[in-house]
Amino acid sequence: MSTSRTRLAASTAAALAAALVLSSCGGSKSDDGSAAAADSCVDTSGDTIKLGFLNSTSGAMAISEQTVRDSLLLAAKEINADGGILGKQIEPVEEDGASDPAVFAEKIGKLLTSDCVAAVFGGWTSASRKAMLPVVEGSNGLLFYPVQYEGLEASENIYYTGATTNQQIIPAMDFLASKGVKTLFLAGSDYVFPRTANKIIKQYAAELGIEIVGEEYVPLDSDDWSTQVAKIVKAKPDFVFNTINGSSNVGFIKAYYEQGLGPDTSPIISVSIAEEEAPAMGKDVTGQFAAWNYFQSVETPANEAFIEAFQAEYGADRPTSDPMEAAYTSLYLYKNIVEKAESFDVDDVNAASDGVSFDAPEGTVTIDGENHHIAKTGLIGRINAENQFDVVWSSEGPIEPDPFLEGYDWWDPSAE
Amino acid sequence: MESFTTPLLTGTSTGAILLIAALGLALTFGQMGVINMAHGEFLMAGAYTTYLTQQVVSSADVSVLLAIPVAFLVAGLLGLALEAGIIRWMYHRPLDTLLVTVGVGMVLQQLAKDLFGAQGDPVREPGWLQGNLTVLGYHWPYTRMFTIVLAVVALGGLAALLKRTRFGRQIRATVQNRDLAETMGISTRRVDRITFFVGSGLAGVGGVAVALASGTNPTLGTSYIIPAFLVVVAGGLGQLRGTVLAAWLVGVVTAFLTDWFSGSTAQVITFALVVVFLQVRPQGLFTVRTRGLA
Amino acid sequence: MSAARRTPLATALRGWGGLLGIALLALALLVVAPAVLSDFRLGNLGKYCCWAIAAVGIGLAWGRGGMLVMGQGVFFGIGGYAMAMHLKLEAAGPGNVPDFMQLYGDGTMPGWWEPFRSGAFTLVAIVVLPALVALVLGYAILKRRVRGAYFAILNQALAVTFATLLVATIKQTGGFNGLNSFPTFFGYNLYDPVNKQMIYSIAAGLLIACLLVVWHLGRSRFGELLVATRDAEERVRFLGHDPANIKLVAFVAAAVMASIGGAMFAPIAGIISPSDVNAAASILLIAGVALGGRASLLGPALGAIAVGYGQSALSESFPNHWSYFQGALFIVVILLIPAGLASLPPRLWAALPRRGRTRKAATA
Amino acid sequence: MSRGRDYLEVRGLTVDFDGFKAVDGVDLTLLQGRLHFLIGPNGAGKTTLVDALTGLVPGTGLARYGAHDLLGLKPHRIVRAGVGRTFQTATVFEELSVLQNLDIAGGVHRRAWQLALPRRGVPAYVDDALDAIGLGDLRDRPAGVLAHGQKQWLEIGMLLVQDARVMLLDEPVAGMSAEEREATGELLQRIGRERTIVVIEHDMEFVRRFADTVTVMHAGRVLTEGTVAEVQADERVQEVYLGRTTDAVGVDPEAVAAEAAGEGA
Repeated sequence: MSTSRTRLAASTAAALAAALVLSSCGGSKSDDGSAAAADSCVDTSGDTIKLGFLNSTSGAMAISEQTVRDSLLLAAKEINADGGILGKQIEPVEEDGASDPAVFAEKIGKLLTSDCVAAVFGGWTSASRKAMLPVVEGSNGLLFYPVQYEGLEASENIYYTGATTNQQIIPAMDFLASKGVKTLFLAGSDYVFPRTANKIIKQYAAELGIEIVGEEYVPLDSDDWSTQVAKIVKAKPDFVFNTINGSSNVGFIKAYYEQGLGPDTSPIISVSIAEEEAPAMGKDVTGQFAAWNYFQSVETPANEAFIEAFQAEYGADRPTSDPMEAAYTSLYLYKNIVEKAESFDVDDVNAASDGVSFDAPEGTVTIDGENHHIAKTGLIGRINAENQFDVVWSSEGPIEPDPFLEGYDWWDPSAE
Repeated sequence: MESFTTPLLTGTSTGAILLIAALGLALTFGQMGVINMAHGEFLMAGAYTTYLTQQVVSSADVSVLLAIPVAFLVAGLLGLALEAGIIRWMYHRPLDTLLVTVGVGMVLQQLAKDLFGAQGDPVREPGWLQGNLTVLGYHWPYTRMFTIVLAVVALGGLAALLKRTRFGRQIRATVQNRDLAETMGISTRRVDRITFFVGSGLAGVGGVAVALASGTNPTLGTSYIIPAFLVVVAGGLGQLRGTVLAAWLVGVVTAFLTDWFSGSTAQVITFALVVVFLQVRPQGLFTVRTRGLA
Repeated sequence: MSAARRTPLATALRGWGGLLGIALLALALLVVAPAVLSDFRLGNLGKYCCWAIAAVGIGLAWGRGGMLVMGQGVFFGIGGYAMAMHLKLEAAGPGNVPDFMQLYGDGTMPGWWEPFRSGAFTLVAIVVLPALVALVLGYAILKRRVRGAYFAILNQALAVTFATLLVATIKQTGGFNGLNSFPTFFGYNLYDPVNKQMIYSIAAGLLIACLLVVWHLGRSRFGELLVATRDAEERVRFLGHDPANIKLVAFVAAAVMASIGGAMFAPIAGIISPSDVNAAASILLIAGVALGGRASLLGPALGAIAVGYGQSALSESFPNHWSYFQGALFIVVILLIPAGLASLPPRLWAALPRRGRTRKAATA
Repeated sequence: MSRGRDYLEVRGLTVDFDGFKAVDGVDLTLLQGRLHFLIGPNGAGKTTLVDALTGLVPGTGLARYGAHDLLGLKPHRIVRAGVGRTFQTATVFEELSVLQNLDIAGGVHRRAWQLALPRRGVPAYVDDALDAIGLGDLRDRPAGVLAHGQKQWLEIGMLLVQDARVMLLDEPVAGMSAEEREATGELLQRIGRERTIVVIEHDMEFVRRFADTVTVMHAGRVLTEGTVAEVQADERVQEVYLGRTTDAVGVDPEAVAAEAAGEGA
């Protein structure tokens, strides 16, 4: 009897294997890699339109991404109060990316194919965007991504409303050159954005005649910077270019001041410390610099209105920062494109997007229909005693986005 | 010379924090066989206690000193609650304790996020710790030297407790033979509780050192727990000497590797070194009992 | 002596019962689910199946072998990255290098990527690579009689180290972003719903296959020996077996299953990154196994599916509280029902007052 | 295999625990076909001697069995060489049935790959062992429910299945009733004809009834060796158990207590 049982197991396994082979044969092999996307399921018949807000409200990134969610909800509320998009009220569908790229990929799939939203707004880390990219392309959806990033990307299905490298990194370098900086030290977290940014910085520095006197990375979650800062002390650079991410900054700033450095010896220029982060450094960081496209201190009527509305909604102590402003702007840009296209259809939106502009808090921004980035002004701010940024330098007007740095002849992507 | 002194000194102060974290573990794990994965979160609790003390007592000069006993108490009480609420039901299931405390750690971490935000909060160092001492070309911050002092005090206190006090003798008796200790009139339940209190409290003290070195954040425990366990494992059980040496070595070796290569590479190589070390010297890693093979 | 006569029958039934359970699961996953679930939900279920495959291995190593494998993310990652590398190279086309190497590096490809152009090599590597790593590592650790907590800690340290290594090797592995954007899977267009369903079926089928393997091992002498090693390792030594070898086999088997799970995860999730393979991901796998019942046949798989589903569903309704749920799950399950949910039905069954049984016993 | 050809030879066996010599230069020759008893007061080194012979603690000297020096082998190799042991507290696999316990001990009869196969039927060597230990009726019971004495028998049965030519038994009758002791003794005599059996024992009654040879150990050394009568007559033995009658040689309070408990049960 036991023999027959084993045979049965064997035959079950064989049957399963056969089923697997059959199911594989059931797959359809298409000739090329072009997207065989399902037809859009977006419902535009009613008087509301569904939009997906996909930000991490849990996990390590929640603190940053929640501020973006807040701005998006504010923008949606304002637009709805003003009559909606093409007369339709925005119906936000909120999802949590849980600070995990795989979850972002899963959730944007849900938003686009299951909830049938017309567009998705969100993402923060490059990892989350890279994870969403194939999904949004595969289902021919739309994603508005509101954070400065490392560039070298342009998807038909993504609009990038944060800065690309030639709108943040390169202006920062121009600013350093204008200050007569001769030596520069690079400190970053060990991941894609700092590595890519530093690759650009090194090539542009060679062009500008700035000498790179050191380049150090620590793992993303590491707080201990003492060894690396000792190298900065030894190198005595004119400036430190800081591409460190998130809470690692606290350990870095701490070690930097403790080992006797300061804005009068080797000042820091950061690309990830904004209004939100500056007071959380544990040290008085007055006099240090940051490169962004928006500061709370920017003086435009639109910014005044934005800050007032935001603080009325969420509290007078809440600062506004660049990614928040970029997210807020992204929803208005979407409204403007849709109203120009008079359609929510992705292909119609893409056809209409070139040249659409919006009077954003940071100033007027305009979409480049070619690469789906927006023209932005580069700003350098200096931290004051109130942890606000005094704008000390600005690019000459908005900079056209150039994610692949094609307009910069010193750029050699294949060089180290 | 600088290329030698810098990693040596930074490594020593990193090793000091590691040592305080590992001392508590050596006590709860080494003496009681309980693997408390929430130990890292007790460290985090100590760090936040430092932050909160500073909110109440605004003078950083005083508040940090005040934070040391308070952090010891807070983390110790957390440990006591953990022991009384969960662990005491599970002494016969050490591996399961590990998992339960992983769960406790997750809850504590999320709690810290909800209470204090995920971003982390700054801790100012007292005026008397501002500045640095230049040793052979390295500007050694006083805060970093302070962690070493703290480690030495914690070590000395623990050693004195174990070797000189009646309670220390009770702990050792309980560890060596629980049944016999009980027949000798020692309340092993009480010994367990106090051991856990002290071990967890030490994590709180470690938290003060961490807060001074890099501020607070809800996940800071996770970056210390594994290295601290590796220190206890490599140091050998029930051996304070081994723990001290292992903590210092892990700190210094990591610092040198970081100096030569990068932080990430250093982590990888340090782990490999510990595994290789265990191949060469697995002593203390296993006990073989005879007569009743249970 | 009715007990003596009845027990072999019960044992036989248990054997059949296991098979029946697997058959029911196969029916649910391969027939019912594709019929009733939307493409999106089916894709999610496919992801859970990948975790379940790894969980089945954990059930073997931990539930039956007593080795708390807290670093299975490493093997999940080996399989996942091996598959992802192949898919990246497939997307790049013959002679080309993956896009991210051009973006982040100097456009040259490390030599060890080259063999993964071959689909056959990749499939072999998905099985052989984790087996080799587990063999070397397991041999080093287990032969030194490192066990219990030490084993668990070293395993978790390994997962931490592995993730650190991945994050730090941006030009070789994509770093923190991991590998993503796979348009095709062995020539099949991954955007086509038909092909998505096919890949789901393969993952579900592999899960069933792994369950059959564990079912078989559970009935084999090896299965008995493994459980015996868990309960009394030294005693097994005095039966003339080296417990390290027995555990090594289970460890390697678990590693291979985790790798297979990872290999299917990459095309289904569309991404594999360090956060899918680090210590936290490894612990999530353990959570599923603990919930379902570590030593039971179907428990680990069902538990992993449940945890995966719970994470999706709960994070939809209570975004901030998933961590609490996960933590509470560990505490409640391990403390109160250490044998997992699988142990509840038999216990309830036993608790029920049943007249029939008593009468039978009385007449026996 | 003819009687008396097989033997275990121990020469100068020493076990050193950080300077404390638990076993100190022991010489023994253990012949097949006899029941050897190892007696001595607590701490005499009896169990440590067995531990050393079975690879549980490291020892120096020589322990030759057939072509092997046991001291250089790992525990499972020693078992494979034909030397098996039991422990003071019976260690059977409580969740497995009696039959499974016996079967699991049959590793020596199988190649490694055969482990991957499920059991089919009952192998002859398991059946034989089951008969020998008289637990045939309980073969499908979980070993956990067995009485203390039955567990000891099961352990002896497992040694039979694993084909142990040398059996080292650590107090196999402790806690047994008089009838059980008798049955155990007879069992040992039966299976001992073709094997080398060494029993560590405190119960002198049992020793007198069944021992062919008695070795008395004291403080890690062999005090004397011989028949029961010879040993009892030895003055040094009486000295070791000072203050007790020869009748009570080797009976220590712990064993008395255990005995009382066993008989009371």
